[in-house]
Amino acid sequence: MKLLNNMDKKTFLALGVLLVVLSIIPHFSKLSTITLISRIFILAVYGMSYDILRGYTGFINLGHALFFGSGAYIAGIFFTNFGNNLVVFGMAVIVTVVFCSLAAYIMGKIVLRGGGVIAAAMITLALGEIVRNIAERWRSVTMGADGLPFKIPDVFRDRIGFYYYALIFLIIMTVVLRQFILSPTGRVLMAIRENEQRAEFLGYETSKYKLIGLQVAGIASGLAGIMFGILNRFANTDLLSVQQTLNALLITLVGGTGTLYGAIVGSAFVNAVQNYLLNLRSVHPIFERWLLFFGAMYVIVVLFMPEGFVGLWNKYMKERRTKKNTKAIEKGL
Amino acid sequence: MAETLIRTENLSISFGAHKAVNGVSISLEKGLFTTILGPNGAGKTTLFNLISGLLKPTEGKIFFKGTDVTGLSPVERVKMGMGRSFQLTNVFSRLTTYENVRLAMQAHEEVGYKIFTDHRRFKSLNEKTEEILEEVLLKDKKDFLAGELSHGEQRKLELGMVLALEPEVLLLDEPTAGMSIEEVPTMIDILRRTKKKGTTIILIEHKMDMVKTLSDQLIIIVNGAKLVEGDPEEVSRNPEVLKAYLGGGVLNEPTT
Amino acid sequence: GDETGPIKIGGLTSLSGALQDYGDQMQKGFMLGLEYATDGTMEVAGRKIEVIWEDTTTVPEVARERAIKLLDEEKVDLIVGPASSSDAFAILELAEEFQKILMIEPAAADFLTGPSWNRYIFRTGRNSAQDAAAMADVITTNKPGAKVATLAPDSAFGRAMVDPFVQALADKGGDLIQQEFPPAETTDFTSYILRIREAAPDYVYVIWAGANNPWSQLMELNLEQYGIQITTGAPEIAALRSMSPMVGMTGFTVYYNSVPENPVNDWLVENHKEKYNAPPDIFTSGGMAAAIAVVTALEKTGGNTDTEALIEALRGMEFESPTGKRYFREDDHQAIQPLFEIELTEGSDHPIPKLLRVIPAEDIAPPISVPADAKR
Amino acid sequence: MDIFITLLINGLAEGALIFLMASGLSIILGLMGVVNFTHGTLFLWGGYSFVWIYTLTNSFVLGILASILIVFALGVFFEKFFVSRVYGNVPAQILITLGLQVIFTDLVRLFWGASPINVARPSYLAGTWSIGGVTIVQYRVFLIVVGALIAIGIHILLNKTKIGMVIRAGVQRPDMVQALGINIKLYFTLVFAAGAALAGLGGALYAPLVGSISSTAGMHNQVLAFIVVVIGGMGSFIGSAAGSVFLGLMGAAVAWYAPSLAVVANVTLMAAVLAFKPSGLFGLAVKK
Amino acid sequence: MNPLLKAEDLVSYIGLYTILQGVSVEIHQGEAVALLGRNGAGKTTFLRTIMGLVNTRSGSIKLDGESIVGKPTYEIAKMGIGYVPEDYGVFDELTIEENLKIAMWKEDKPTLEKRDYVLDLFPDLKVAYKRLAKTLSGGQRQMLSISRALVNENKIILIDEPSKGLAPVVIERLALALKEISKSTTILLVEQNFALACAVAERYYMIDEGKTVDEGTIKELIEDTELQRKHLGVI
Ligand SMILES: Nc1ncnc2c1ncn2[C@@H]1O[C@H](COP(=O)(O)OP(=O)(O)OP(=O)(O)O)[C@@H](O)[C@H]1O
Ligand SMILES: Nc1ncnc2c1ncn2[C@@H]1O[C@H](COP(=O)(O)OP(=O)(O)OP(=O)(O)O)[C@@H](O)[C@H]1O
Ligand SMILES: [Mg+2]
Ligand SMILES: [Mg+2]
Repeated sequence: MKLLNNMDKKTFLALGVLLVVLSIIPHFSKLSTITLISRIFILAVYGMSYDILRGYTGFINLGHALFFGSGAYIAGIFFTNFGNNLVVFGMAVIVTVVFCSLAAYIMGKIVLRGGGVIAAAMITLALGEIVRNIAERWRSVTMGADGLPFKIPDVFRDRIGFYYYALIFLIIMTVVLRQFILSPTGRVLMAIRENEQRAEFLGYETSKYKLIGLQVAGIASGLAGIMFGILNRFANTDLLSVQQTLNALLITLVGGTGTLYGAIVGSAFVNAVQNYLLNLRSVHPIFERWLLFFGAMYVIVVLFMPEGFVGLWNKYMKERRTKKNTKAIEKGL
Repeated sequence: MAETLIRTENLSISFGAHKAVNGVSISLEKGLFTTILGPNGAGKTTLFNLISGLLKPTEGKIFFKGTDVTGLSPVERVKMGMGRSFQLTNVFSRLTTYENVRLAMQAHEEVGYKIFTDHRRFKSLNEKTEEILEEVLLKDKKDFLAGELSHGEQRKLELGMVLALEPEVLLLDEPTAGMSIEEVPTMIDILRRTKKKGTTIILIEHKMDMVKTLSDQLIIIVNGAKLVEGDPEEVSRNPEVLKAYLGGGVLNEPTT
Repeated sequence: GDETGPIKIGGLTSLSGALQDYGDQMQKGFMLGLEYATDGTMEVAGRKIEVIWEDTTTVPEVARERAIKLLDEEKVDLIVGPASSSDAFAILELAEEFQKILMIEPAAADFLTGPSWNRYIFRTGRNSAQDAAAMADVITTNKPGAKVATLAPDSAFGRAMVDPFVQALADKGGDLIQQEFPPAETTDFTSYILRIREAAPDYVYVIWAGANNPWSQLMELNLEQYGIQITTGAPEIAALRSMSPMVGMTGFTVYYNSVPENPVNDWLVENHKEKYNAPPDIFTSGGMAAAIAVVTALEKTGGNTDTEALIEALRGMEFESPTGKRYFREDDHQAIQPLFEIELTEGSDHPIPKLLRVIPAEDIAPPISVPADAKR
Repeated sequence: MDIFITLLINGLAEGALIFLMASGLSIILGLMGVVNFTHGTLFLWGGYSFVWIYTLTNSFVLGILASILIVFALGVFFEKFFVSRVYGNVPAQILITLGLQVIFTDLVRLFWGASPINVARPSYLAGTWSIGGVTIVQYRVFLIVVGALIAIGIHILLNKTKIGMVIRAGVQRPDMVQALGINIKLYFTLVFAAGAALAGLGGALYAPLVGSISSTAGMHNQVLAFIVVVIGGMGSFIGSAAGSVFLGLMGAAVAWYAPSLAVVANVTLMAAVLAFKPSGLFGLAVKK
Repeated sequence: MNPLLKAEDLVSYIGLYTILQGVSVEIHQGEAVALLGRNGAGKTTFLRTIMGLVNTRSGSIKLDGESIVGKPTYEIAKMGIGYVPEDYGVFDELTIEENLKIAMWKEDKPTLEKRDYVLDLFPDLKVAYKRLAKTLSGGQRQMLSISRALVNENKIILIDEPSKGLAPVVIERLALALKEISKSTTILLVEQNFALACAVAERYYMIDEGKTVDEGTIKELIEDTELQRKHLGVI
């Protein structure tokens, strides 16, 4: 396979080991750990979808959660109204894909008229809020801010089984999104991030490309939303909120923007830290103020790892390479 | 008579009260090398902006290959075969030098909106990119981020990118400003070869010796309007041009 | 589970975030309640009671995750909490899945013991339908056939409080003539209040929680001069503080430390003051009630924590609480309880609710809204 | 007619309040280009500091001064140690300020509790005037006056002194401003802190209006402030002022004529304005 | 006599890259010195290192005998260094007037004399005086950038390729002006326009791959075509 050719043996081996470890973990873990890791997988996809936007097109979407939340709601509404079986699940997936690409299209048409990063951030913030408000008021269907619990197809009910589904979902989405950013279109998106005007003068219709990027991100996010809905068997308007979008931003920044895989690391780190902090409350009363520590994590990440974990790693590798090179030169002299 | 490639008709644009370009009508034949000269602020760059579609004229029309392109977007004009470089360096600063040129190449080759094919699969594209980098003397800098290049190197990159577009008409806005003396001849060489391939070139430049060796015709623009047009030698002896533009020759340019 | 080890109770509530004060009160109340109900031994039928507290952070996903941890890892015998209805909603299903009892306190949304109910759900706290019934009762007792307007935030909370009131008022022969729903964060209530003033009801029922309250604007626009009485459910002490313009108002309350007159409350007030140097509040009383309910049931089963045995014991069970006797209705496991008609009187720190009348539990029992086909 | 006048005055007062809440952000976001999610927290700290000192000393004026000072100090702290590292990097700004927001909001809960704290208006601003059928609340008139004074004062400060100019230049080319001999870091710190202090003042004046302050008040007001700055046009202080008044009046009108839309009116307006005029209603072009 | 500006074995870096690897330059009061070298040689980086905009790893820079390594940029500027950056560095959102004003604040009591002088030197700026700098043409930006360094009393001005983008007449005028200015102010000039460099400077330093590789008088360079070929590739 082409994909494998591009990786060196070491990476391949490491990935293999990781996969094996991940496959056997559920058989040695408690349910809450399994749930936590499943959640990490799903939010990693959500984070990657955000990275496509933020890292590869430079577009800060503060309404990104609307795709994610919609995915969860669509799944919930479908399961509640049409039965909780796999056919309905398939329907929910299709409807989510259509809905997200449509929503992304509309969002793109409104946002991509020019006006800069901050204006785009604010418009998307507003759009996200509008959708959240609609969900909140459409109580007959969404049950408003109380949230919507729902039953899920039996195949997903087993938590260990679902862990594997989530893992497979993550792997598939990683491969697909990686292909996307390595595609010619993905490259153009990077160009647009750097300098939109210049890309136009190379003959790229930047608004079309950005629309494609937004749609891919939206669909990926929506699919992650479905999975998240199934994991929790619950959807509520928080999933559509700015806070939920900011979670994605946090995940990508912790992992490293524009690195794609960063989101996986970021998701693992952020969720693990939060979980750990919540567990610590029985250790010492200071951890009842876990929010203080959680907030401090944001600050520390930005201050000391502005490039995130993956960025830090890349930098370390680069440094090692340059050092090697200089040594080689010195020896040569 | 050769085919007219670019024609402007009474082209004008005003910024408030200031007419930056004022009723310019020019007509450029295919394959010709034209240089536009004029004092600072004469409106040369603005004229380029109008032709390439960055600005919309307040008056007048632009024809490219016989069609009226006045209402078309820059992208559409590029697709018709127009390529331009910028006076203030304008590259993708956080992408590598190689990627900068490759992207230009990809645009030219019209790869299309492929979203799941690896970009590295397009072999011929990669080879051609290497060639261009070689040509503009940036081969050893190909893995540097464009933003890490020195000013002169960025100018070369800028030139490389438009060359990769292989346009029918090439609009170059002071491509050699800030380029070191020893590299200017190489650039002149590149331009010569490009012209030989049949590309129509319009150049804005202040280096007189370079202009004279390259151009088939000169157009002098002063205060937004065309002053004279014609053979390089003749025009550069025109007293008005001497006064408005060239000055008294206090500095002796070293001859090339 | 284990019949000899300690009895494990999971306490799951908001201990951080916006609802942290509710969670905090409930936690204190619950622990005091255990102490009261076990006479300080913290033992039932020879088994120690152990409470493991978890923070939902008022985020439903987190509530779920923490609930799973309690049920799966800590193997608790039952869960009490949470404060947010949304948190509660997200974990209803887990109670069914793990077949453990969820004793809801103080989340108040109707549907928890209504359409979304399952047989593992009990609620010691009152629900919003009981509030609505109490309010309707107070209004129509004072003025039969009264015309009423409501003013509530345009949010799930506001709607959830007003919806049952519509029915409750109609049942008692009142006439709801106007509903106003300002945005929850509004700082300018003028338009809404003016519209109510023009509709000229006898009463305006105000439902508000949050810092940006309408009290002073209600007074500024002189509703009383137009013959409109303002009424509401007196809230917790912190919120009472903002109600000083409302002294003299008649309304109802769920609990205020000096309102109920019974030995349980006397014990609570005394011990709470001793321990925390402050009087207990609404959710403290709720927490205590939940603890008494749990201990009473365990005593009935003789320390048996088997869920079926507990359900058996709890159904229809009567138990003490700081607001008097309550019992779990068989059909929906909702605790039926008395509320209080009060008048706000001058106080040094905040207006003090003064008891006018105990509203009997049966008078304000909410309609049963559990689906007929639900498994009991 | 009475209703019209009542709504007009209330709308104006709301506008003034919104402006007081947003003016700080207008400087920090509009002028300096920092997407500042600590705004709501600074607002809270202003409100709580005010209530704290006001109840302690019984002096309204001292309370206001204290809130300005405390939040100014917080602003200096935030800028010097955190925000100064992330100029020009919007996502990093969002995260670092978000982190500070989480921490400092929780600290508010730690120090003052999560429940609302009550506060009364000072006796000399507590009354109402009745003219015909119109009730005019003195405190609202006070807000209108303070809002106008601040708008004018800061407008003059930004335009007649070098501050505005240096910041505008520094946002674009901090290195060159330095190379021209100006300590741009100091300017940034002080201007950020001044913006913070304005947010604090907003919080301090908000509390007596609604009668209490609570730890959740920050977030909502922050969103409102963002809306105002964006609608008014980034970088235009007067635009923010105009935007605030516009929002205030619109709020009153919507509440009267279409109350069911009140919840979404503000964000919808913002989306609409930006979709058709990305530079905002009154602003210059949005940069970057 | 002490040199006005003295850099010794200067090594500086950006991120992971060490760019200057040993630059030594000595400039005396009242001199005009040209800095020559190929694209990417490190000329700009040298000027930026002096200004404190690039980090120094080792070596020293002394102005009037006082070390300026590690000082904040604004203090270095205030010590009497004027700087014309390569990319103009004009403030787009400010008018020409404001751009000049900002530059003038460096002094406690700025005089308008110098401002009028530059406006006479570059009449284009006078015409556009109240306009935002982003509307200027390429050449006009260069003029503004140069002017900002000339409106003050400076001990030394660092100028990075001033002729770039300027029309021949303007270059001529600039040459004369710099010649005039260099009588009172020391000038360090980076320039690719050999004619301009010759007209202004008396001495030169040659930089290659981040090191000073040669120095001498301009006169020698003009006369020695061999040297020109070696360093500049001309002829
Ligand atoms: N928005 C504007 N308002 C007013 N005048 C403007 C505006 N934009 C550009 N100009 C003026 O229009 C003129 C034309 O500028 P242009 O950039 O075309 O000059 P140019 O011939 O390319 O000069 P150079 O050789 O210096 O690059 C300049 O004098 C410039 O100041
Ligand atoms: N930000 C940066 N990161 C990494 N390398 C850089 C950076 N800036 C410059 N360089 C490298 O430093 C070297 C010197 O650059 P510099 O700009 O000083 O050259 P220069 O002599 O001024 O060239 P020019 O004549 O083209 O302006 C170049 O090789 C360039 O690639
Ligand atoms: Mg130009
Ligand atoms: Mg340079």
